[in-house]
Amino acid sequence: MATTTTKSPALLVGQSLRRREDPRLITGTATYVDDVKMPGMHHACILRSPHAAARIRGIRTSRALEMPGVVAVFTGEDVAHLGPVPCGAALPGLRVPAHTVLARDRVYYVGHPVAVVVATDRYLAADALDAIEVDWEPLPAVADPEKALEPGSPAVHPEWPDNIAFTYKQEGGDVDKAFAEADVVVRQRLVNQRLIPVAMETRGVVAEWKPGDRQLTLYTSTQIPHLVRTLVAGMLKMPENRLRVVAPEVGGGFGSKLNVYAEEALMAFVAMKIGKPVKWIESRRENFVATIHGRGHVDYYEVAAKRDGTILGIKLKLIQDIGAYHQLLTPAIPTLSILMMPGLYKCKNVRADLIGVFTNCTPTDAYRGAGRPEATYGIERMVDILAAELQMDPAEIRFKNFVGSGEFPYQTATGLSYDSGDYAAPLRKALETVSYKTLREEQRKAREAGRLIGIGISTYGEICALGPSASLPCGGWESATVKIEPGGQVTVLTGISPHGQGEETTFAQIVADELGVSIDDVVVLHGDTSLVQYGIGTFGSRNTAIGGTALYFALQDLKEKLKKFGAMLLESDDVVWNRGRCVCMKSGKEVTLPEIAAASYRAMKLPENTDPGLVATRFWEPPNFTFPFGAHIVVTEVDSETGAVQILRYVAVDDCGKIINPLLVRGQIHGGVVQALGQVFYEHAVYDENGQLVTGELTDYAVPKASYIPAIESYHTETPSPVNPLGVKGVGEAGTIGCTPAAVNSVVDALSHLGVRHIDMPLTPEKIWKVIQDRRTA
Amino acid sequence: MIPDTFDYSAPVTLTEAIELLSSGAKALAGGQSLIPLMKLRLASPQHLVDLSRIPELSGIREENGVLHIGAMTTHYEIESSMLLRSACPLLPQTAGRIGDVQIRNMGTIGGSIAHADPASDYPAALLALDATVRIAGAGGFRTVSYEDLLVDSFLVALEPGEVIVDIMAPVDPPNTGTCYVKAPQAASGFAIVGVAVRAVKSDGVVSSARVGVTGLAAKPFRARSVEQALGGTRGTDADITRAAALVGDGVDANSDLHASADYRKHLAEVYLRRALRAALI
Amino acid sequence: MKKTITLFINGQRYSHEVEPRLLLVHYLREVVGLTGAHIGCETSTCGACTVLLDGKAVKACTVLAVQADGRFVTTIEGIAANGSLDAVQEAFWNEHALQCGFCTPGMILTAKQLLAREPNPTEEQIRHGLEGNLCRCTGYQHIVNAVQAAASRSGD
Amino acid sequence: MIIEGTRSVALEPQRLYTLLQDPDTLARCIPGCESLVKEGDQEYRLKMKLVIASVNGLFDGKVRIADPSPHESFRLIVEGSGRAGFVKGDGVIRLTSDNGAGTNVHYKGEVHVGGTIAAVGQRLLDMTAKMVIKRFFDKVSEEAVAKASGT
Repeated sequence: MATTTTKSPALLVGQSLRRREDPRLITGTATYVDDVKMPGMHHACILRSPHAAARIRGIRTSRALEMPGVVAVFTGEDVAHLGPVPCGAALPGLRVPAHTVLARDRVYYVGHPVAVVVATDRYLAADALDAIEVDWEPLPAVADPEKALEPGSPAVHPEWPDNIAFTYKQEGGDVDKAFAEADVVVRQRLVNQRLIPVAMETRGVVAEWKPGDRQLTLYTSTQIPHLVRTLVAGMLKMPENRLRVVAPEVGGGFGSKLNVYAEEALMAFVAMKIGKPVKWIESRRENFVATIHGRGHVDYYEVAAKRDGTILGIKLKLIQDIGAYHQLLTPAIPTLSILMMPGLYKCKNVRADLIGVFTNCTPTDAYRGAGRPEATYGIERMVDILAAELQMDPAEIRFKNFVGSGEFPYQTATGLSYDSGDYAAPLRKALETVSYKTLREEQRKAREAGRLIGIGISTYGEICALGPSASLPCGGWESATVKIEPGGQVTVLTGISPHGQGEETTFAQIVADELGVSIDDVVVLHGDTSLVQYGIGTFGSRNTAIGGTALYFALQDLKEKLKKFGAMLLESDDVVWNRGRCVCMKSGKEVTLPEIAAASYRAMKLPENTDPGLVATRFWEPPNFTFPFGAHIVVTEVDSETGAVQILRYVAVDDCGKIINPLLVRGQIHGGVVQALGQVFYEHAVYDENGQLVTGELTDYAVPKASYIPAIESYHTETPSPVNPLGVKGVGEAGTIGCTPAAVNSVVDALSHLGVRHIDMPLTPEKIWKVIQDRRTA
Repeated sequence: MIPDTFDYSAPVTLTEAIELLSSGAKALAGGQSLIPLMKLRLASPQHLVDLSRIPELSGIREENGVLHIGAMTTHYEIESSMLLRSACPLLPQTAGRIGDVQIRNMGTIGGSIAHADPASDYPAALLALDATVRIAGAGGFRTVSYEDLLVDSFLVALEPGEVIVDIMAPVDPPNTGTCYVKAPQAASGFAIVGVAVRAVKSDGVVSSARVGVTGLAAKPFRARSVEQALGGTRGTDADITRAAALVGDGVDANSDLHASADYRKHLAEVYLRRALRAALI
Repeated sequence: MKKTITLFINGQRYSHEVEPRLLLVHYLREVVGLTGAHIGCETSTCGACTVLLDGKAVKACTVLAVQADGRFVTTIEGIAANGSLDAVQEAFWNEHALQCGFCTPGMILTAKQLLAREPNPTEEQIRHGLEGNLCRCTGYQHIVNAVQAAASRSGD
Repeated sequence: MIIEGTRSVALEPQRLYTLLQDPDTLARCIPGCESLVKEGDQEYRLKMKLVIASVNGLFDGKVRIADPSPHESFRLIVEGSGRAGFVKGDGVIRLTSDNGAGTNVHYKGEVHVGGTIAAVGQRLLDMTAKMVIKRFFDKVSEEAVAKASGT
């Protein structure tokens, strides 16, 4: 549906352009928060609780204050007037604990901030941290969400002894009837373990207060500068236009920087208090406990089906580990899982019971995919378990249950309207790519020879382009301003806040095509609230589908205005816009965009009812989510002696709608898949029974290294979305969503002849070895 | 993450270094274990003596069939040494499995030995090679077998003021097969278990076999029962399987977050089989 | 107790009085003003701080500035000669081997050393050679492609 | 973390029991013990310096002996904290005669660790605990031998 006025081969949309962001990044000249330096800048270090639960009987700061270079130490009492760390999500009956910026009389998780030291130098601040004396009274803690629900378990928040943060139910169709009529019901407990996002850049904040202007500037490593501005201004009880938030270069987020953190308000407070700029850079150890974690689900699934494989109903009891507090979107994340319960299948009868549970752990929140990988993992594991029960081929059972390509828009049992799709197409392509039939034959032969080869399939759908405003507590629209400068160059101000996704390139591709300007004449700016009109930010694969669409409409507005000026200059009513020039259809005369731009700013003459200048701003509200989909196939071999898994082949076929830049889309898929392989094989935030995070550094928490993973083969089908004129759907989370069930299905498939039906992630060699041992002795 | 303050000296002679170390200073070799500990403030030495500028602690040479490896020789220098690759390939193979390339560029064999991490890689190889270690102190030099140097996890028989000068290993005789294999912990790369084998065959019979095991127990050890079981056999697959099964006997295996004691013992057996096959068959 | 050190960084001589505990990465970033080496962990795991010390890739967060006294340091800022990018930089750009860019300077320097030691590496050699550098964005695939591309380019 | 094991000590249960209740002996046997000062009935303040590799941990804590069942068993509760983190151990020590002149000492307890050592030292905890216990009993054995030969 994308409308362009020419079919010139020089169109950039669809081309694999290398990124325009890269020159500063590959030369080490980009500015991340820790690269911000200001005259008189001080450094802050934060004292954090080593206990998961404890009363603070007293804090002595006097020794720290006497240390060289130390200018201040602040504790909970000093910041008691600041508003709480916000929870943006609302659910009926939601219990929201008071989440103060610094702990006051009690701490609730390891890493809970207790005091802040400010010194002239970061080494001196670190020294002084050791000199703060806290009189702790350790209390019993609970780290496991299922244990937290048991009667008599320690109460995370004494006011709610049952540890229940909220309950939520959703039902569609007639589930009881579906189960009553079923030939077969399969049940399985599935765990989506707690993960640590590990953006390579930890968080950091630089705060600068200019008392003369009553103006505060926060440089913070965030995905959502405008929302940080609104919410931190609220915490500080400060007018929003006195606060400027800048997201400089951001070194990865994956949802962990889609948040408002205590330290952002805390550094603002410190800067105003000491009258000097202050910098806080999170250490990796802090990052492991003080930045949100992801996942943390325990799911109890039941799937009812007919003997022919038709899925009739799905029941889910979902236990979400909340951690000690709600962060910005914590309670909303598992509700996304519920929305996605039926996956790509036509099942109209679903019931979900969700319990959010407080634990003495770091809060969970959005992490790459945010609720959707968990849901896909659930349905895609269950479909495989069902197929095994019915002795059906896992591909066949999927084909049987897919929503048909003629059924769109498709209303799901959870109230969604799937926009467009051909769900069988990527699966067919993936099966062809791996030569599925031959591969099954090879698997059979290998098995006879004693080798354990597995073939795992997942077909996923996802909810992207978050989202219509009704679905998000912060609003779900996006904004763009396009300015054609007097010289004809184009400046774009986008409300999204990309940090690696590449919109400085893809948006420039769209601009170049729409306006017919050289891409070198386009500059895309973002991430500074004093420069850019309000925007929502970057998450939920929304940049191009929503931010790009806002840009697209702003460009249409400008094209209209360009035509008006063109008509005036050509003295004709019959003009068209043709890639960079306005052409008179009668005379064939034309004026170029720079000529029009000059005329519009000079404004000697103006078209009727037209203002000078060429600036357009659009705030675009999407009518629906987009629903990308795809199929991943993973071939693995399990070493029967050690339990180690080798991935022999990884094939991903993803449909993210129209593709603006194939090179960047592939990059997103690769990154997403490998992040998910981390969950499948390596990553697990392990707490001991006292709430100590025992995988507290990168030496114990393994993220994938280059040598751990194979090459990813990435292919696409392209089904445009009718939701936006660009036809794009989003690709940021696809890899993460499609991968986990495919990989686990593959390993389980390798062991299926031993009677193995399920193994929880992470699939460590020891776990697999034990399963094999148990099966062989059974 | 910032270390506590300390004094720093970088002597250029061994005598000077020994003098400083005798007065309670801590030796700094490549720093790849020590500096992270200092940054976490788990270690706070008051005085560091950087050994990197003492010429006689570096370099690899052969003398009368014995290889001498200076204590400050880096893992990379060992990994890439043409001399070692031909005369004692087990050492380059082992060095190449340590950490990552940056760590191998800085880390040194002497530092690694003195740190005595029970999951480090060298111990397995040095035990299999029957290596000896020359140590300098205020009273002069002494030489001990590597096995005797190892006291316990993170503990070696070095007195204050003593410095490891070099490590000595014999040149492989003809018909020697060696192999080091390990199961690395995915996050840190340390050995969950690591097994090194050095076996010599004459006339088709295993005349000597030495097996070093790291990561499995609190102290790396020689698997003598395995060695005995192999000696005199023809080193067939059956011989190997029988011998390797003995590796965990009587061993109080480590157990941690990353591997249980049972799994470690099992892995040691599997990896030992693989190492023996590579060395013997 | 401060020490005077002299380093040759990207071909220029620098001399400063520093505390022995000052880490090389902080010296480069905060004293010299070269912020291309990043700090991603404190356990010598992630490699974001990789620089070349006497031509060898090291993690500048696990080296004291005093240890580098008298030595040659190359940082990411120093590898583009006369305004033209180094072959590895160029390949990273062409192959989309970076997203957020935080690990990139360290990754490029490690890749440079890898190619210096092995001009025609296999994919496996590249993946093993980059074990000391974590990237959370790219899934490494495009990084591997970039190193291969740089290898074939310099082999021309 | 569960710590369990058995050691044999060459001293009969009655005398070993008395030895293990003696603060001076304990001060000599606890690895790195710098001071052990009586603070109450069966309760002592402990300062110890634990040196493992380059790690140099100073701990300040309490030792309490509870549920004494003379010559047979007692419960030992140890709590300590320092810059490296904190440790809490609670275990029962049982003495049984080996039917000769010696004793089989069986110990079983739980150790909880927090702070930096819990976050970054997981792979070392088990072996460190074993090492501390081993060193303790090695010293106890030495004391026992001295006691046995001294009479």
